[in-house]
Amino acid sequence: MTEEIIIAGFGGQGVLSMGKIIAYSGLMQGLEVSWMPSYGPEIRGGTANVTVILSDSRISSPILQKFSTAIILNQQSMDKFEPMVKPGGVLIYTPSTITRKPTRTDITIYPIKAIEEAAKINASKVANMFLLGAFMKIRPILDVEYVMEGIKHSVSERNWKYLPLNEKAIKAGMDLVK
Amino acid sequence: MTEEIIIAGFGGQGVLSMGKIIAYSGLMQGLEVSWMPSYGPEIRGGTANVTVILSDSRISSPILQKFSTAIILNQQSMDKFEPMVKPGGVLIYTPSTITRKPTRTDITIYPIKAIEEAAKINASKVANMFLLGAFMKIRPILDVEYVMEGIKHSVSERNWKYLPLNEKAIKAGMDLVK
Amino acid sequence: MEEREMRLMKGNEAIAEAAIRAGADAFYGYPITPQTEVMEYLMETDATARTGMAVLQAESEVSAINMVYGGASTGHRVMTSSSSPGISLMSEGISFIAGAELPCLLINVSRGGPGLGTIQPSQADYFQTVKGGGHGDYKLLTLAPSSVQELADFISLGFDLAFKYRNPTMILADGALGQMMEKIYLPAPRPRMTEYPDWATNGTPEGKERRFITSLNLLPQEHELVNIRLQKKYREMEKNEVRYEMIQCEDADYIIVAFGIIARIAQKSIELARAKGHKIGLFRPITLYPFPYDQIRALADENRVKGLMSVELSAGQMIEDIRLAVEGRKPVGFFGRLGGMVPTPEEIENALYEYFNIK
Amino acid sequence: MEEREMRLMKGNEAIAEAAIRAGADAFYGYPITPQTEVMEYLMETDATARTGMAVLQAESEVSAINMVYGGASTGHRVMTSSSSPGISLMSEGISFIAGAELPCLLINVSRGGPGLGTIQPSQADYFQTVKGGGHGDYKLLTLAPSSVQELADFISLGFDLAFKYRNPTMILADGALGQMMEKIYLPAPRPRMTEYPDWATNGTPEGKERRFITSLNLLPQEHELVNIRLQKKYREMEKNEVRYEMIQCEDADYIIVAFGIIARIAQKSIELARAKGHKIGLFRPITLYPFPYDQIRALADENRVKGLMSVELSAGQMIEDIRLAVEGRKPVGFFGRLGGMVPTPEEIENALYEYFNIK
Amino acid sequence: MAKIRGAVTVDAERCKGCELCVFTCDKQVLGMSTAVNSKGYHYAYMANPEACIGCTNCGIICPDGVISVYRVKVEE
Amino acid sequence: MAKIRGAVTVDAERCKGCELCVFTCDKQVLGMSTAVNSKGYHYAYMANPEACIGCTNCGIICPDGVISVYRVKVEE
Amino acid sequence: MEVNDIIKPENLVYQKSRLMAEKQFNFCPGCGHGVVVRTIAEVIEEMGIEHDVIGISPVGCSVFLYDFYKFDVVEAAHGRACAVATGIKRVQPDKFVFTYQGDGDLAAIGTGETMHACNRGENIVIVFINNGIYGMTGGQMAPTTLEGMKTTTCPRGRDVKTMGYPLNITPLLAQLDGVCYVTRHSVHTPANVRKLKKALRQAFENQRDKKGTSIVEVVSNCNSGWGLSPKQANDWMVENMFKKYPLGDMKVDGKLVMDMNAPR
Amino acid sequence: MEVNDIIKPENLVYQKSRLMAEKQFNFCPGCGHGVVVRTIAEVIEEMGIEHDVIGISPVGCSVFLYDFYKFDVVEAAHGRACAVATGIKRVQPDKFVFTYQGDGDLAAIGTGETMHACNRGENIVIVFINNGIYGMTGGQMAPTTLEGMKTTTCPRGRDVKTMGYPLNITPLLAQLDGVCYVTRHSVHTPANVRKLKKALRQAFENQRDKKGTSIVEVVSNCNSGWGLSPKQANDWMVENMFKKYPLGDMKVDGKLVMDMNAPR
Ligand SMILES: Cc1ncc(C[n+]2csc(CCOP(=O)(O)OP(=O)(O)O)c2C)c(N)n1
Ligand SMILES: Cc1ncc(C[n+]2csc(CCOP(=O)(O)OP(=O)(O)O)c2C)c(N)n1
Ligand code: SF4
Ligand code: SF4
Ligand code: SF4
Ligand code: SF4
Repeated sequence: MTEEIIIAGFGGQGVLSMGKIIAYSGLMQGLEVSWMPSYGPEIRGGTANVTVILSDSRISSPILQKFSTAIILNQQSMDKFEPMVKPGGVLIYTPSTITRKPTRTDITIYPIKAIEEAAKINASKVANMFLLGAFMKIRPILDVEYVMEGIKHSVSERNWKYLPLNEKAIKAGMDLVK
Repeated sequence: MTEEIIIAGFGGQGVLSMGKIIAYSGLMQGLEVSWMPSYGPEIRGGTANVTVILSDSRISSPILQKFSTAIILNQQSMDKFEPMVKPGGVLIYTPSTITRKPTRTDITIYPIKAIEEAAKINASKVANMFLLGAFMKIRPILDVEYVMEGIKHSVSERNWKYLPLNEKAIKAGMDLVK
Repeated sequence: MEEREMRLMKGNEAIAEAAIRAGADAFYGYPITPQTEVMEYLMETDATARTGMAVLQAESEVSAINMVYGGASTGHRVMTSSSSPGISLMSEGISFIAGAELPCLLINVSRGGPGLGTIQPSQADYFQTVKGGGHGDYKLLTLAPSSVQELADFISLGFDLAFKYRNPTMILADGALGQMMEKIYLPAPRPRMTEYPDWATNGTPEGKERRFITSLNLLPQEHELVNIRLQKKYREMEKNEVRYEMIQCEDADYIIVAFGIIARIAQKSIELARAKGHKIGLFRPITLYPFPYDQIRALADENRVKGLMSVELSAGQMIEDIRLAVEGRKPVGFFGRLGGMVPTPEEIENALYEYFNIK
Repeated sequence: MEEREMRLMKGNEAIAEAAIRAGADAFYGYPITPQTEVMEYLMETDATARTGMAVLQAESEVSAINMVYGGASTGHRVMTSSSSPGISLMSEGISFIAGAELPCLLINVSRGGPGLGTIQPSQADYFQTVKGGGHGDYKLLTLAPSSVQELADFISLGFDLAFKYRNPTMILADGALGQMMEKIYLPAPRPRMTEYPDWATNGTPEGKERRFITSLNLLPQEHELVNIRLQKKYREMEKNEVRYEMIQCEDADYIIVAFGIIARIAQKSIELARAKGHKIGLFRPITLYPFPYDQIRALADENRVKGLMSVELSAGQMIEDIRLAVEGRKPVGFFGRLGGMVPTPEEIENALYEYFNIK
Repeated sequence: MAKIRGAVTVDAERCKGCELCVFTCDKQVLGMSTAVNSKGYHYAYMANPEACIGCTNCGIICPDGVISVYRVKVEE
Repeated sequence: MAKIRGAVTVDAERCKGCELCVFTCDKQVLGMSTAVNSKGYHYAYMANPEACIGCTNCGIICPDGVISVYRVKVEE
Repeated sequence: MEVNDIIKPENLVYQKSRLMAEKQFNFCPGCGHGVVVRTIAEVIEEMGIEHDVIGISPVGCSVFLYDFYKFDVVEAAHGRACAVATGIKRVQPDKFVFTYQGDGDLAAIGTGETMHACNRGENIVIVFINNGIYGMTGGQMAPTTLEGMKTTTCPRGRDVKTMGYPLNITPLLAQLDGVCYVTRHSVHTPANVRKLKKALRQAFENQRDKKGTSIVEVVSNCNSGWGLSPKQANDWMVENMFKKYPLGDMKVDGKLVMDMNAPR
Repeated sequence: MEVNDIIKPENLVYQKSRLMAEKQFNFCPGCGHGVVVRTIAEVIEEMGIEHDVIGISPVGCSVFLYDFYKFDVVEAAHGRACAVATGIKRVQPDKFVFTYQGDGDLAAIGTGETMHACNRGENIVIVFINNGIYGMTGGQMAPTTLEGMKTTTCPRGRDVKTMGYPLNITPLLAQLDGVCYVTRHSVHTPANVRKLKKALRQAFENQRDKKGTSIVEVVSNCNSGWGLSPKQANDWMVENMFKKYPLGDMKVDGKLVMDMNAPR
């Protein structure tokens, strides 16, 4: 099993940290993982993306041009990464921040209203956790218990008080997948 | 004809400038010349030496280990350069600054009392010109007229007033060679 | 019980954590992308409180390398890290450190040049690291990690080699290695030194002869002796310290030679090619100096091997060392991406097919 | 009538006088032995009064090279000179100049390294000049004079090549060339420029598009294009600018390869050897980059030639380029003196006999 | 009596939503949109256009230079 | 009455003949030799030894540290 | 009267300088850099010297200065803007040359270049953005970081005993003979921006009149690096930065006008 | 009483410090460097700290410092002595570390290193030899070269308009918070040497007491570079150098004691 994920959006949308949680969760679950960001633009306001690989064998290249799953949070990233999803792969996106819908027919596409749903429960900050939940449902690789461990490891201790909220968001995100 | 000269002594004894005059004189006379100092010790009080080559054909190496003529002004230089004179070559030295006389028998050795003679006529500063004169007598390559031209080129104009003194010293130096 | 602790870590963080655990005495550095997290991690985790290690942000790379020179002259384990332009600024200091035979650890998390260039990964500092850089005849023991784990492991190895030979060790990494996170097992911590080498200028104890550190020798005959001693040392390193990895070379018709992050990508290319029935192998130099000339020459001498290809994040630098090893025995191809671009496994695969006309 | 004036001049003075006559617009430098006389001569003879050329003593080599960067960005003929440690300090700036494609003239009157080393002549900065030095994939057009005359002649040539390719030219000399006096014919003076290239940031005239100079490209795909353009330019230089001299190679059984001052000494060795009936020739690379690979390979391909020997004032640097040219066709020997020592013609002669077992 | 009326335009696409113009306007003319531009920023707009006196303060303080200010004298 | 007498030694081989000690000595004790040492320098010596009071000034001012100073109290 | 009746070309009273290029700033929202960059353009436009200006961008958040202006700009290596300016000015003494530098650039890695260009009295304008932090690289300690202030390389606050003191460099530069004009400003209110503009004008006029080096310091925010909103950052700046770096003139027309005995 | 009766070990009242090595100085005859080098040794000997001292020689005429002392010495690259000292002191805070630097080394190429070591208050002693020239390389202009003074790179005298002004750096360094002690001396008379010795002692005691950076400047001669005899050089120095670089304390125990409004 090798899952090759790209997560892409604006800086500030929680793209890198979602990737980090997925990677940590994989680690907890005994998988090999790599997390490779589009790093330090030394400029502001650009897009951010991260490649996360989960595998049960040694990972060779951490840098990829084809992905099994894409999680897309803005239009620029949609334009760039839609073509890079492998045939048969998965594309998850937030429809409210996308103006041009994806058109590929050889992949499975999931619009997930993470942003709206998060806003509804007054938890816009964890919109990315809704997406994470959706991803977990669609690609059932990671167990919730390991993911909660993963979050614990990837946020500082003083933010552990938000763990229940995160869990709630993840579960809600799972429910968004029909 | 190729004349390979080493001139060596303390800094301040006029070693480099004597070399420069010889080189300039050669130039005036239409010869190929090179002048290669033991340069810029970035430390003080060491010895100074210069290799001057005069030739009627293109000069290959400006750096030599064997010389046809050595002009030696102190003991350290005597120790170093006496063995480097080619068999049949010439060694000129100032006896008053030498404690151990040269011993080679396969070369011609000329002790020249340039320092004392210069002091006598109150011209210690041009003791090196006495040596130059002696050299010109011993190795008749350079004509006095070209040498005077050479001096003119190698000192700044405001020192031209000393030209007659230099000429006198050179002639006196020639006379020191018996 | 911190031994062999498992972590998910950025390469830059792994450098810092491994340095603390390697018993480093000091880190002197200046911020530059993509390696700034090294110092940030040392500060954030309060390395000084943990081990007493000194961590100081210098006013420039020129200053940082000369602080390293100072710290190293006292026989302590000192280090710096920077990225390409910063390393260039250190050239004079590095030459001084090598000339004075001081052990220290230098890290270049390199980026695309020349000039300000990009902050993306590059291997175009290969020449600078193993040939030129500063002035004069000197060599840096150069380790090229290809994973975060190796990056961490090479810290104490780097220090140990440096002290073994009284020579600076350089770890040549790149922006991707510095920025990516991977699972690593952290090395067990070891204490800082309490005894310092005999040559160290750390104050002369009563009854001992005082020491001095210099790279100056105005008399060329003396300075030649120093250089001859250096060259002898380099021959020793060349004899003892060559490190490399061979992956599926035993039956390979073609060999890709690649180091660092790009070796990882090339490994994927090999998987792809082998899946198509092409027998490709990977030779990964781990030490760039000393370079595994003999091992590559031996491969080139095998009848089976039809050719080699250097794959680099540069316009072709390591290929010169490969060609010096191969000396015309077999064709040596090249594929490289420039200025911060990183090729995909497929690109490498195709370049290989094309160069050797494989169908 | 200053044309083709004959003079007895030190190499350093010849650099300065030739620079004035080449219409240089500025010299920015910092004192260092053995090249300090360059600036001293410019000041003493009042270059500024003669041609309006700016001469400025900078506070350091780092500053000097960045002044050169500034001056060069305006399309003027600017230059600096230094010696080994000073050149190391300039590495970052040189990489920036190459990356921004600015023409300028750099001179290294090199001395023995590494570190503070000695002030005596050395060629151990060969690698630094033609391979490494600063970070990133760049090349310096490198001229290696072997006489004071060439030193002088290469000044205007160096400027012209720099402007032709928008690339820095380096003259790699050494302490001996800088310090020795020889007869030279001074080049005829030419005026300073009055028109500047189109790309120059010297103020945008009305109606023209403004210009900018940078070596930065945060997007690696853009920076790769810049690098590809640079590489194309380097291929052009390699095609057009190779310069070398062959002395008595036509009938030679063995070829000495040597550049700079040491080629002069080797020439004497050849005279000595030929006097004994040994047919030795001398191949002298004049451009070190681009290196005369093809010409050396062609020599190695001749049946008559039994071997080559690199003679250098280093532990063996140019020999790698010779070996890259020869690629195992013929044995390539080496003889070098280190750390400021200069061999005699006899030493070279004997080294050759020994290596090739000539009796 | 002459009265000064002002108005501003905000280049919404280039506005970064820093709100400095909002805080700077003494007349409380400006507000932030609920919508976002294509960069994801809420942008400034004239929430209370009547109040604007065209003093240019918002234009001067806008780091990104996206505000232009217009002013007329109106006879009442 | 007690009188102070001094004397100095000059390491002639290491003296560089700068003459600073000569100018510094208020008692005009020191002079420069006509002979030179092996480096070619005229060296300082006690030209007027009676006058020395062992004040150490010459030793302190000598850049090369070649002067040692001795002092005794002599009862007259 | 409708808004649309007001928004007409003839009523335009303020817009960004026509010397600003189309490219959008890469600065964070609310960053003072933008205001300064624009204000410089206004001064150059008003003086009508855009055909004779060469700007020098540093390495720092303003590294892309060359993308923002419609006049010639040269990008310098980190810290070397003053050397680059010198190199340019010496061969083009009649052009207007200015550098634009952050505190890391001017007062850390570039200390030597800055001091000596000023000491030589290079006839240039130095615009110095003091935001107490390294912005571009993500918020490390700068020479000007205040005591106790937190950055990524002093996460528990600057400890002056081990990390050095906040370096108040302009009063030192003001004491160099080559320096003609030193003044300190800010851009957190329109009034301050107007003052800055006057100062910049003065600086460029000094250059025109060949009076030596003019230094215009701007105490600015780095809301990203400080971890504050733009408004909060400005407030924090007023409260904290201005104490250590008080606004005002330090040297005018070659004469020191600051209190030499004031604590710095 | 004969001279030989006086010259007895028991009557010895002055000789060079036993911490001086056998090697002879490479300084020119009459150069002030020698006096300063010897005086430092005396202070270290008297304080009994020679087992805990690490000296740093610069690149300049005093480059061979390591040959002259019988305690540990590290040779730094040109201008980097303060960085080297920092690197040493930070791993060996209980040792005594001092640099010895010329004006080119400290105030030209090393400006950044000097300023920032002082600003960090590195607990070291800086001995600064100001002879207004580059001695080692044969007499080029230094930052401290006086207006109109001739050197090989300003053969018609320093023209301050194009070459910069004489840089009086210690008063600037004195204003940095990390600096504890700044004082200026000379070695042209025994009385001045004695004062210098006291100052050096104070500086090393400051280091012992962890008070921060102490700077001891010595205005000295370079008779070779100035083209004068040693005696003439000292006279010229008194007449000319002391005007620009007056002797005395500038900062004592962290407090400025100089006239801040004096022209420099
Ligand atoms: C030689 C070198 N060292 C370090 C860097 C990395 N770097 C880029 S910008 C910068 C500092 C920026 O801070 P500042 O000058 O204060 O400007 P700001 O970004 O705050 O405007 C640094 C250290 C570099 N590019 N080059
Ligand atoms: C990087 C570098 N640049 C230049 C030099 C050449 N250099 C040696 S000493 C020196 C200046 C010496 O002057 P100063 O520091 O005033 O000391 P002094 O010799 O007068 O005592 C210079 C420029 C060098 N060795 N290294
Ligand atoms: S012009 Fe003045 S009143 Fe109108 S919106 Fe702007 S700041 Fe407010
Ligand atoms: S100041 Fe400018 S960028 Fe900021 S909110 Fe207002 S219009 Fe937008
Ligand atoms: S000790 Fe005093 S009196 Fe005696 S020679 Fe020296 S300076 Fe003169
Ligand atoms: S990082 Fe700071 S200085 Fe840089 S643009 Fe953002 S707010 Fe401005």
